Amino acid sequence: MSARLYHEAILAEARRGEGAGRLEAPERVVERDNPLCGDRIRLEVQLRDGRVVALRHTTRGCLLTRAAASLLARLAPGRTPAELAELDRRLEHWLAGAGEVPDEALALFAPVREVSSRHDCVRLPFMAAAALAREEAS
Amino acid sequence: MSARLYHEAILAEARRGEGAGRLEAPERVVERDNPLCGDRIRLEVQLRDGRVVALRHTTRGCLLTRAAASLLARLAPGRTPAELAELDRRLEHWLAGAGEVPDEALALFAPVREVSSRHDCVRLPFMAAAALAREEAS
Amino acid sequence: MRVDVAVLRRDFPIFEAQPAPFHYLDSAATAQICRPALEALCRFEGKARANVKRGVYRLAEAATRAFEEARRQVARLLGGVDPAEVVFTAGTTLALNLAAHGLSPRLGPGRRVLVSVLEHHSNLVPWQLACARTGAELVAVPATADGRLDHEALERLLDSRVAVVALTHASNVTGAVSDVARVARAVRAVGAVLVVDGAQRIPHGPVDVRRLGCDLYAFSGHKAYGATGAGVLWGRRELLEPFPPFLGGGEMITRVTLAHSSYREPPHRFEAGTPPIGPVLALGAAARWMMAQDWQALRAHEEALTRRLLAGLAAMRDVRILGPTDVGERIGVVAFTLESHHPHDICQLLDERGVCTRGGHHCAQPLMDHFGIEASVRASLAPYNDEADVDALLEGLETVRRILG
Amino acid sequence: MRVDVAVLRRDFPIFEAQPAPFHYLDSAATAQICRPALEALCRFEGKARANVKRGVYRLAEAATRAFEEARRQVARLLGGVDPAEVVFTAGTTLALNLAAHGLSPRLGPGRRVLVSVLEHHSNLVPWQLACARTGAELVAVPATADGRLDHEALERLLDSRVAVVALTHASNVTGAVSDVARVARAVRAVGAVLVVDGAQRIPHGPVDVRRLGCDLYAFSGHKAYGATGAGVLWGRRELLEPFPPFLGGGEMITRVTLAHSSYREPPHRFEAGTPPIGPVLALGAAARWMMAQDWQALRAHEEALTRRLLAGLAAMRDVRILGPTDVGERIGVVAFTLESHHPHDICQLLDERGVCTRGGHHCAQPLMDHFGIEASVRASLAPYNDEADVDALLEGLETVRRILG
Ligand SMILES: Cc1ncc(COP(=O)(O)O)c(C=O)c1O
Ligand SMILES: Cc1ncc(COP(=O)(O)O)c(C=O)c1O
Repeated sequence: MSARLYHEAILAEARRGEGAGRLEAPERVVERDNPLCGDRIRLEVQLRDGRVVALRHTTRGCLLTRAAASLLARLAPGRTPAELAELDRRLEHWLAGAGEVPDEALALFAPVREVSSRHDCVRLPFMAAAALAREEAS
Repeated sequence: MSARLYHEAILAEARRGEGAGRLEAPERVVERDNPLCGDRIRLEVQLRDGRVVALRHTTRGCLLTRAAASLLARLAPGRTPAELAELDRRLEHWLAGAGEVPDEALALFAPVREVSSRHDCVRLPFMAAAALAREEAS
Repeated sequence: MRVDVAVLRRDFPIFEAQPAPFHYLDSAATAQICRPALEALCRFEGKARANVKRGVYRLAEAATRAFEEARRQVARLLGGVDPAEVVFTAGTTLALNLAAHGLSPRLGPGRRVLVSVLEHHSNLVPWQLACARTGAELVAVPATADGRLDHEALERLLDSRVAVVALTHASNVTGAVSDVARVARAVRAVGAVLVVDGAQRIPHGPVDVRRLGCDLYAFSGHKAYGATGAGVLWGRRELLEPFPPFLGGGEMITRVTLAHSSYREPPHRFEAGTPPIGPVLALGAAARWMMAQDWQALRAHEEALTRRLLAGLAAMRDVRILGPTDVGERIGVVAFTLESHHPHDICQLLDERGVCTRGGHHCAQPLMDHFGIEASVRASLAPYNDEADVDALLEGLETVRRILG
Repeated sequence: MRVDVAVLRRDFPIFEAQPAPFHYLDSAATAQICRPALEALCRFEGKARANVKRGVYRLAEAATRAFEEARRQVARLLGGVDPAEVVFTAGTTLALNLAAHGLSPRLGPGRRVLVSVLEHHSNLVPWQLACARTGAELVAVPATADGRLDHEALERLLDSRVAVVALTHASNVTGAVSDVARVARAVRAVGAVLVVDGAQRIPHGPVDVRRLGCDLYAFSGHKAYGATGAGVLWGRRELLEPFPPFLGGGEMITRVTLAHSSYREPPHRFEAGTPPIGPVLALGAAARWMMAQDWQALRAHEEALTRRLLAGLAAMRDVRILGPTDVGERIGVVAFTLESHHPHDICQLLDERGVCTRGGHHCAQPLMDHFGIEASVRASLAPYNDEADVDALLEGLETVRRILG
């Protein structure tokens, strides 16, 4: 079951590490912990007209978190923080077994749906991105 | 088992209520609660040369407590507070199944030994008397 | 639908285990556990134990899932609230202490906490301690002569000084059920928080806490057909959110350094350390069992038994009943005194005939003071009781008189 | 005496229930329950339940007797202390919060609490909260590079400002066992109180707390072959006596009026409300089981397995072991990292082969900071483990490398 978790696409995505690193002068910074394991992500974001134009992340986490961070970096540009929050919400539901995959790029996480203890590993980067929207709202 | 508890001698002793009432000008007063049922005893005592010469009690309690209070009133005169504390200690042990009955007058409580939930009912008056010694010491 | 007690008792393993006669009339102290709760408990502890909330191996993941499923079952029992509003505790007592601690920032000199004289010590002492700590004033709401909450007096006491009102939903002595919805409206009008002790009410059927309009609701698993060791504090999310941490420890933090800790959101902030996992799973199973019952039928059954018990007692000379006589206003928790005999002596002799009742102050001394007594005998009913139980008690009281004179 | 693990496992029902392969190496999170504890729990909850401390009917009296017998068993496990010094709690976390609350009157500005960087959050956060409340200062005792308590540093920090020293007996990460007797002498010399978190040490054999010389000692039933939901705070009588009440509720009072309550003597003052009776009975039975074991043999068995595990890990490239390598200084709790792989990924793949380990910060973030890491993998041993368990872990790690590259 968990061997399937570590299929080639996930390993490759984690290794790719798209968007790893920092921005020169980030406009917005969010940090987020996974309280269960101490994993942490830091997002640095540049917005224009309310849309993400650049996103970098520093991620200390497991393969699932790193693959998810890499995918976030690919999915974020062009979206608003509110759209990213919606993406996280739909990701949560999909992992829990309800609804469609929120984006085809995330379909590689399908085997994680059966492993509830790891849902938060996948979600950590998206939860951090969702926090951008909450900060905006408040 | 418990029917044996309420044998004639206990009922008679409880009804007798030896020493019930108050002293004119008590030298020492102790109050003691049974925290489990709210029962309460108030002892009023007169001492001479360190020995009890008069003891009265106001007892709100079950038959066992009332019988015990009545017996205390009969046993206390002539004893020192320390001796009463020792009497309580030996009563506790005897009820718990160890040692001899501390005084023949208390033998009527023999059936209570098997009913651990009621030991404190019998002991309440004697614990109050033992408190006289503790107050003295402090 | 009539309740077939013989069938219902099959759900309660104790009735197979205890030799007859066994008339268990002490469910208000602890109810008997239902079979699904016992099975959940013993299965988890004996066959599938792992710690929750962090493990990734399948056994640990299954434990975590079961734990969160128990939270959902309790959320359903409380009217379908958000499971994240359900905090698991060690019991009602801990839940109410958590409530008093969490609400302490609202207390202080000039502020008042109202409690009624009907309260169990567990819904009184925590507020005394909180008031002593903060300088707030504890004010007593009186009871009526027949042991109900005096709603008018409560309403007269409500003003802007009142920060918290802490009330029992049903009294563990008089059985009186308070009109919480009415109280909640009045409490909300003055901007105070309403804490409800549901320990005695929940065993008599599901409660819709949102509909009631209270803010916090506490109860124990062991009185609601679950196991000893677990209970619940439900709280409105907006209210729980700013509660300061109560117990410190593992699982309730986001990050700890030696100098500083930051805390997780509810409910985890209030579930420090390893929770009572087995008892929580039992509570979840008990909540599910409760949701599967026909409470209209069970309620009618309980009312009929209560009526029979009250009538039997009323027919005896020198019996004093300590609660309302209208069964519509009460649960089947019936306390009484016999003028000439002490509750302990009565209970002891009732046990002789297999009748289990409780004698004492029932952890409600202010209510005993209200009635001018020290103690009483209490018989408390649950769905598994029947007419034979009630009759055994009534006949037992006649024997008590015969033996003790 | 060699330990026959196959025979010993018969005392642990989980090994019949779980399909092979089942290599349970997470006993530091929760140990498996021993059969007598499971039987005590299930028998009480299912066949003989009544509330304790007040009932006079036989079922209730038997429950009270069993409860107090459990207290005596725990008193024996702790070296034959006075049972009245044994306070039952919901677990180590609650016990340590009770300790921090009870000792708060000794804290204040200018006073210090020493804790080590080895502490589990449950022996750290309560002291942070107590210091924040009272104005005392929390001071960290460092650890050595190999994750032991730095005894010299501790002794240098001890002076008349120190009111409380709170230390773990054995680390839940590095397995290091501190020399509590040595610490106790130094702590006593400055008139401070020594609180010991025994959660990890007790499962490895009885502890004579009086001989150790500590003042308070806490542990959990579920880590010591009992059930979830119960734990213990032992305290010297003279120390517990003046502790203010912590949780308010039933059973801990002598008399309650609305204005005022007076409190019972220990241990009852600290056991508010219905205790976790079933879990306490399980704890008593587990303590009795422990007292019946040959701990010299079990200790030798554990040392042999620990040595095998440490040697196997040390032989691997890029493994970092987080504790002392001398098995005489540690229990069989072994945490480590693999340079190139994350603990969660490792644990997940180990589960594939039925190897249950834990990955994460183990509720010891300051210690993770000390090691400069976020998380680690932990394998923890109990008497029911054998060489096959250790080897499955070591082989599993090779597979992890193969799969994750
Ligand atoms: C050293 C140590 N202290 C305290 C605790 C907390 O114990 P519990 O979670 O049973 O309250 C643990 C267990 O996680 C521990 O390992
Ligand atoms: C009304 C009421 N509140 C609170 C409690 C305390 O519950 P527990 O002892 O389970 O904490 C009880 C039970 O004794 C009760 O009857």
